[in-house]
Amino acid sequence: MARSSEEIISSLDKAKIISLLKRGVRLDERRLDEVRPITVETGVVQKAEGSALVKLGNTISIAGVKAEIGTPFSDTPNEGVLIVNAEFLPLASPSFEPGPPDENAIEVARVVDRGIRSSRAVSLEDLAIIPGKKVWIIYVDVYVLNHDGNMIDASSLATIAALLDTKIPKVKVIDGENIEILDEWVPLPVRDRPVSVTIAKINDTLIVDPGLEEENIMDCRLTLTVNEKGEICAIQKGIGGSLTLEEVYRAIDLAEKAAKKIREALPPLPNLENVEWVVREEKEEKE
Amino acid sequence: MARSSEEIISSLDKAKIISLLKRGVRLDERRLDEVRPITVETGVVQKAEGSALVKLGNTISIAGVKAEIGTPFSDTPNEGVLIVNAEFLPLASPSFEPGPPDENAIEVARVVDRGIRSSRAVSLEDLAIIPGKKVWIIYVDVYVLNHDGNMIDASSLATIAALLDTKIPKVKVIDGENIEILDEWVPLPVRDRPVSVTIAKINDTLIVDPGLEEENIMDCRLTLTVNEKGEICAIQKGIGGSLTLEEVYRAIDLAEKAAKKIREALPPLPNLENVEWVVREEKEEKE
Amino acid sequence: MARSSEEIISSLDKAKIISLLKRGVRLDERRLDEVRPITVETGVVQKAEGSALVKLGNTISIAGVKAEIGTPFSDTPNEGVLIVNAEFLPLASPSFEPGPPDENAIEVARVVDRGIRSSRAVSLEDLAIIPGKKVWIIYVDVYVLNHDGNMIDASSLATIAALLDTKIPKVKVIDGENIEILDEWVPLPVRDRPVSVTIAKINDTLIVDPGLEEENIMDCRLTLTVNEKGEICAIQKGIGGSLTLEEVYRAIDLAEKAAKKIREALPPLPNLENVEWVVREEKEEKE
Amino acid sequence: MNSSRIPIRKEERPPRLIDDEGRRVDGRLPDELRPIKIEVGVLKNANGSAYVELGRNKIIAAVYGPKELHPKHLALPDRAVLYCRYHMVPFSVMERKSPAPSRREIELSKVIREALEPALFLEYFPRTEIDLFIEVLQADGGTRTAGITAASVALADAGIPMRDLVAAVAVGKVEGRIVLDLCDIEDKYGEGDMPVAMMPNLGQITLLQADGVYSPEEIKEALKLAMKGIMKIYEVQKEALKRKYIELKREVEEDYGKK
Amino acid sequence: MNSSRIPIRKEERPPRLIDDEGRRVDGRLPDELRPIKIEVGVLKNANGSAYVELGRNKIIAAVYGPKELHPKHLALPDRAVLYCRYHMVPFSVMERKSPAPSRREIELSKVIREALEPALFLEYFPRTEIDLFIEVLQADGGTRTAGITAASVALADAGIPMRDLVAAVAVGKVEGRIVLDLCDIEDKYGEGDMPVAMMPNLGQITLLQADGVYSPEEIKEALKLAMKGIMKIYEVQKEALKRKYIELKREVEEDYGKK
Amino acid sequence: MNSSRIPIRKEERPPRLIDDEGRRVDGRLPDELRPIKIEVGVLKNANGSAYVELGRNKIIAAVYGPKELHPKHLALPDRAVLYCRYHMVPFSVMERKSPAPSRREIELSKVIREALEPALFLEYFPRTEIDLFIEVLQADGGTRTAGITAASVALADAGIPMRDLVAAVAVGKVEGRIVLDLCDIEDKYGEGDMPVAMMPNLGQITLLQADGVYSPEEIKEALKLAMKGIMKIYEVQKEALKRKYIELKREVEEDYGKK
Repeated sequence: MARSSEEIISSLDKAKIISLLKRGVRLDERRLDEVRPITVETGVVQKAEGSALVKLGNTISIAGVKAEIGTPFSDTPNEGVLIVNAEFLPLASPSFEPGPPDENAIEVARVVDRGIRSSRAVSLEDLAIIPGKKVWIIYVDVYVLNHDGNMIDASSLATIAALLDTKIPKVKVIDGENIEILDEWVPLPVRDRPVSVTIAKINDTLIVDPGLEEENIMDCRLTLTVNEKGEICAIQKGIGGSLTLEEVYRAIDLAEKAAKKIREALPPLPNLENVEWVVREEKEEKE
Repeated sequence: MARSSEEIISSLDKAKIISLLKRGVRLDERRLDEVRPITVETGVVQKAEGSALVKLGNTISIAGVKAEIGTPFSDTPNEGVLIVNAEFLPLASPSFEPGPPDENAIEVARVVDRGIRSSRAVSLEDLAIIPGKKVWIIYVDVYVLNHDGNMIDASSLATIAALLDTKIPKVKVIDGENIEILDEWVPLPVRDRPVSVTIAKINDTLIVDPGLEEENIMDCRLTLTVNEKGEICAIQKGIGGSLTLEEVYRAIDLAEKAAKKIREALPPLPNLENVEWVVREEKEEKE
Repeated sequence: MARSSEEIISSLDKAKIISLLKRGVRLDERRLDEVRPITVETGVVQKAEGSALVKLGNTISIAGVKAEIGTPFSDTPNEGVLIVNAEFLPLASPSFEPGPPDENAIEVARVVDRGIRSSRAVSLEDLAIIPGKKVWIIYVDVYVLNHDGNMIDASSLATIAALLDTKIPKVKVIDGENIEILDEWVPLPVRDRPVSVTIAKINDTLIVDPGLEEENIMDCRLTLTVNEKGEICAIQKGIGGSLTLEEVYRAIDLAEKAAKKIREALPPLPNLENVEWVVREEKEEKE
Repeated sequence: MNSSRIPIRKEERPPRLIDDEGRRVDGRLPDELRPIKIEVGVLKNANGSAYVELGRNKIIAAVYGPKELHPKHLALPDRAVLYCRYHMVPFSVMERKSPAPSRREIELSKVIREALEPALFLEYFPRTEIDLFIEVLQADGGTRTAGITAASVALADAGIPMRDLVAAVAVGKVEGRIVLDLCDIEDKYGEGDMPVAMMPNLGQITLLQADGVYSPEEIKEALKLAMKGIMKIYEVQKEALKRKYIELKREVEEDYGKK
Repeated sequence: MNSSRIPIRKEERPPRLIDDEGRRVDGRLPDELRPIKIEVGVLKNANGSAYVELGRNKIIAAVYGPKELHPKHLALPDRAVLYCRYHMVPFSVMERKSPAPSRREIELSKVIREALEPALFLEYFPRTEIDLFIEVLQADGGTRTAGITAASVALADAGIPMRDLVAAVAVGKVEGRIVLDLCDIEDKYGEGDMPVAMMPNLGQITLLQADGVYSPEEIKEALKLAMKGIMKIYEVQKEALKRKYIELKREVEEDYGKK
Repeated sequence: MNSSRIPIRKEERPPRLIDDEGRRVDGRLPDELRPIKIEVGVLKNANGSAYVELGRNKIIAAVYGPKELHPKHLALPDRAVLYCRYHMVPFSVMERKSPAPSRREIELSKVIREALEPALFLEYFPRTEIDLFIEVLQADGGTRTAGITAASVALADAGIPMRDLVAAVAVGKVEGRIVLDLCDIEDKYGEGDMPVAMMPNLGQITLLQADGVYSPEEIKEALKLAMKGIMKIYEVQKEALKRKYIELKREVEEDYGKK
């Protein structure tokens, strides 16, 4: 609720950033619409079903995917379950405390989740094993390891990269009742790569991918998640502060362009042709 | 544990209330045995199975009933389950904090629950569906919206009113195993309307239905719950302070009279003649 | 994390204890390798399946065993489950606070558990009822009632004594599926009596079974759990501070000797010859 | 995550969410708001309060403060801290909700706070706290926006100085069409939900979220429709505050009259 | 709420709870207390402590304080704060209890505190805290009242100035009769339980609760029976304290003797 | 405690854990360490950090401080408080671990803190706090000792004055033999695990734990083997710190060169 110590920035710094922005320049010499350098490394944790380490400038996120077989939600009996959990590790910033996720970490998890869900990036209906009874439960845990601004985009990118890296075993269902886990691993049904782009508003200037010093003085931020077709599949305004309609439209333009660029850092979509996640077998009738 | 700020009342106010009471008068001009005006509005939340909004003077409680089908307690396999939960919302008083129920809210819930349970107001044996396996679970959640004293009686009244308002669907059990929820809604088996009456002792004077200023200076309180027959079905002394035997007897008299009055504000008992909660059907034997 | 108030001891006391130790003498006149007087009383709580009250000088621990039938862990489907929980009750010391177990209580529970598990004191494979489905769950709860130093050894002793005191009902499994609890009570399969011995290091002197004043100034402690054969079956170094290899070897010697002495206070191992925990019965085939 | 639960109330998807004449499940046109009612000052203890009914939504908001903030090291030297809790009572929804705050409620508490902050002169009250509590008594789609609408009126009722009221409404996408003020069936079975809050007089958006898939053009259409709805709600907010003021005035006059 | 649990100890309802001769399940007459034993000063670290056995109840109480209260803003300027925690160990009952405090334990901690407060001169120790911990090692019906009996002795042992001891017992209704000091079978299968605590010398009731159904006359009968039991318990409490005092005196004299 | 869970990755016990030639499951000899890699200064925000790979273990440690301690009454007048949190991310193990700290993680946080404290001059920084965070990104047996190895380097990287580095390794018993540096299969199916930490230069043991059954002689053998492994790890630690120092020097020189 209260701004953390790190966020209390001297008015000098603030003035400096704003005066640079007026000249179209940023503290780290980026253009206003320029995203920091991105690296995406997948397969970093072999015990996970999928994983990815993402660096967005000096902001580092790691995401890991674990899969289990469990019970579906009662209102979606024919779909697998996807659960996104985000935590800000205390080693990532002097302002993070150990403890369960606070409102900021929960917001990140829910915004990341929303982008994946709205774009139907993971086709959950492929993950039903015995409809109404047994489905795949896919957990994505995203951890921020170093916080240098824009954790939403770094976490979103790590999440989709880890999902793209994920393999789960094929499952055999015998007589519609018994499950056997096969030793054949297939990619998770990932069918879109939504990319979130966060735009900060500082003193009437819109900038893409704010760094930590920029975040500390921004008036508000707007995160737009963009799917492969260039459609918007999630929006989240954050931080007190406000936007005009025109600013929202400009932010959409900025996000569309940046998303294309960012998506290049991601692995390609898996080839899902002829992939089966569940095979069904009927044993001979008992007489 | 510590008295909240609101309870630190100037000794002037205390002296004033006591001197008034000596003359048989109360701050709000009520008689010593007079209950504040009561309104009971049922059916206020249509998504609940039953609900009621109660005003006792300026104290406001809302209760809602939700019903589910679940597993019985292992020591009462042939009975439905009734769970009463009370919370003091922070919007009800400057002295309430957000968070899980504290000892005061828990006490209210347990006293309300005790009155209903002792009087067998809800006949739980009617709520067994498949004995030992499936029974109705009835949740009553009582929320105090504005606290102006005597939350026990307001919450107790809201609870019994919400139960009287409750309808649940009739259930069909096929072959003793399978459950089908029918579209015929029947009243909850409510067979008594216990009413709790709280008596405060202030400086040797007993008063009925204490208001907030009275509660803040009372030496102790005694809550007596009275059933339709005029029997006592729950007692709770609260707050440090003590009572003589004679004071207890006088409190019983006061409660008996007040309960009759208060009960008039409640809806009547439902007509349960010929009401069935569960119908059982045997399918033809498989050959 | 911070040392509690009680542990802040005047440098005077510390100097006194150290100067005594240099002369081979302890505050309470014990020898360096001498354990305080021990009493073990079993069967103190009749509603528990087993119980024991242990006094180690003025340190008092009580342990109680409750048994239930439940589901095994997925990685040990053919074994019963043993769960050790330790709590430091606030009545035991002015420095204990009410609340869930802190790191110190958790350490005690885990060290006690480790000694029992490593020595296979309880043969968990005897406690499987229907392999993979139903097994005995044995809960041991250890409570420290008065803390005068060395809670690990007192709690460890109370735990093994309570397990030795434990009787559970024999279980009949019919057709490999249905469970019937018989009225014949049999001893828990306890096959070893591991004894933990804590050695404190104060200013280069090793002492056995530190009292509270000694604990408050010790540099570190080493707990060695010794089984019936004189083998070491658990080790735990605790408290900042360090030990040389030679000090570890001397501590092992001290522990071996003390363990033999302490074990005398325990009840004997139960006679498990011809004891069956589960009887299996096949009903006649249905035709 | 337990499908063994047997739901006792079924909310089945209607065959059509918009009929051939463009009517929605509750008979509304795409740009039509549900009936709305706002009452001011409904709780005696709070410094400000408001009750909003929008369709079947029943929401109550209360404000306490500005008041001293405990513990003191959380206080800010240059402005008040706004604390906000959005909460649904367990019986406000079809399936009983646990009374403990869910992750959803924690996120919504944050975005609601951030939607209201821009309207408040928090700098007038350094070192203090303003508490805002929103209770959803019955939920029917659009609770966060109706909650903001209620909260903003409660803040005004508490006398907290504001740049403008904040009015809010959700728009969304239902069977391919952009519609105003989704009810819960549209929220559940439609293709997208976009809650929007604004300071209507200043033309500033203070809350914007969305799920669902939209082309940039659809977002523009949706925002324009949202603005239209917000303007109507703004009028109802001002009406309600005016009514309270008039009542207060009458009461004061009557009091004087008595004397 | 899980009937799949198989109870390993059965406590079946006896066919009769009171026989034709008026004897109860454990052979007592309706107005008869169970055997009671009180020991004082059983824990070295506590400022005061007591152990009570009443039937199969085994309860220990300890008092720490008066002592400084943290955090300080909870301290009261005019009196000590009494903190009370009533707790059952997991193995004190037939079916293992979770060690975390249940709602029942939270309520009982409150009513026990309120039953003892009237006896204490808390105003002698402003800004301090007195901590009272009650642990039920074995429960056999009437633990809250036996806990109060123990706590009151522990408070006296700690030297906290008191107006009177507080003694407590439960009465109840079993097969239509009012009986004294219910054991757990009577508590479970009887018709009602009424815990009562008093300052016996002052004739003041400090705890009164009830479940079950009673006519006003039955309540009067029950309270009179409770008073009778309380007077007996009061004697045992005073005996125990006297014994401790005598022992202490002897120890002190022996110490002097040594010198 | 739910056997209905179907494990999707099986780690079956190999028929032999040590073959006839004394080779272990991963081909190592009994006294052979797994490949180890240490990187220093991997996180920008922390005052010190280190990343360790030991076999498939991947562990990161970060240090913040010395810094002011809140709340202040927890500060110590004569030294810094060392806070330590050891934590495994949910996907670091075969079966997803809950992100909340387990009892195991709480114990390990304590023993790791106590293994590092003897090496630190905490008395140089009275009234402050040093925070140490260890995250296990992938676990492969011996995470607590690898965590200590990483933490000690991170503390040095943060410039905290130390008596000596702390290096750590687990030894254990596998098919009756004492072996160095257990991998997770040996940890799971072997007969015992004995984690050891030392200040190698001072010959002081700062962590010692064990499960499994050992004769006194076996313990001596195990400790000697542990020392051998620790000495090797110590060299890698020093190498890593030197490398960081050289890099830093080069960077500084380049910076000067620029000017």
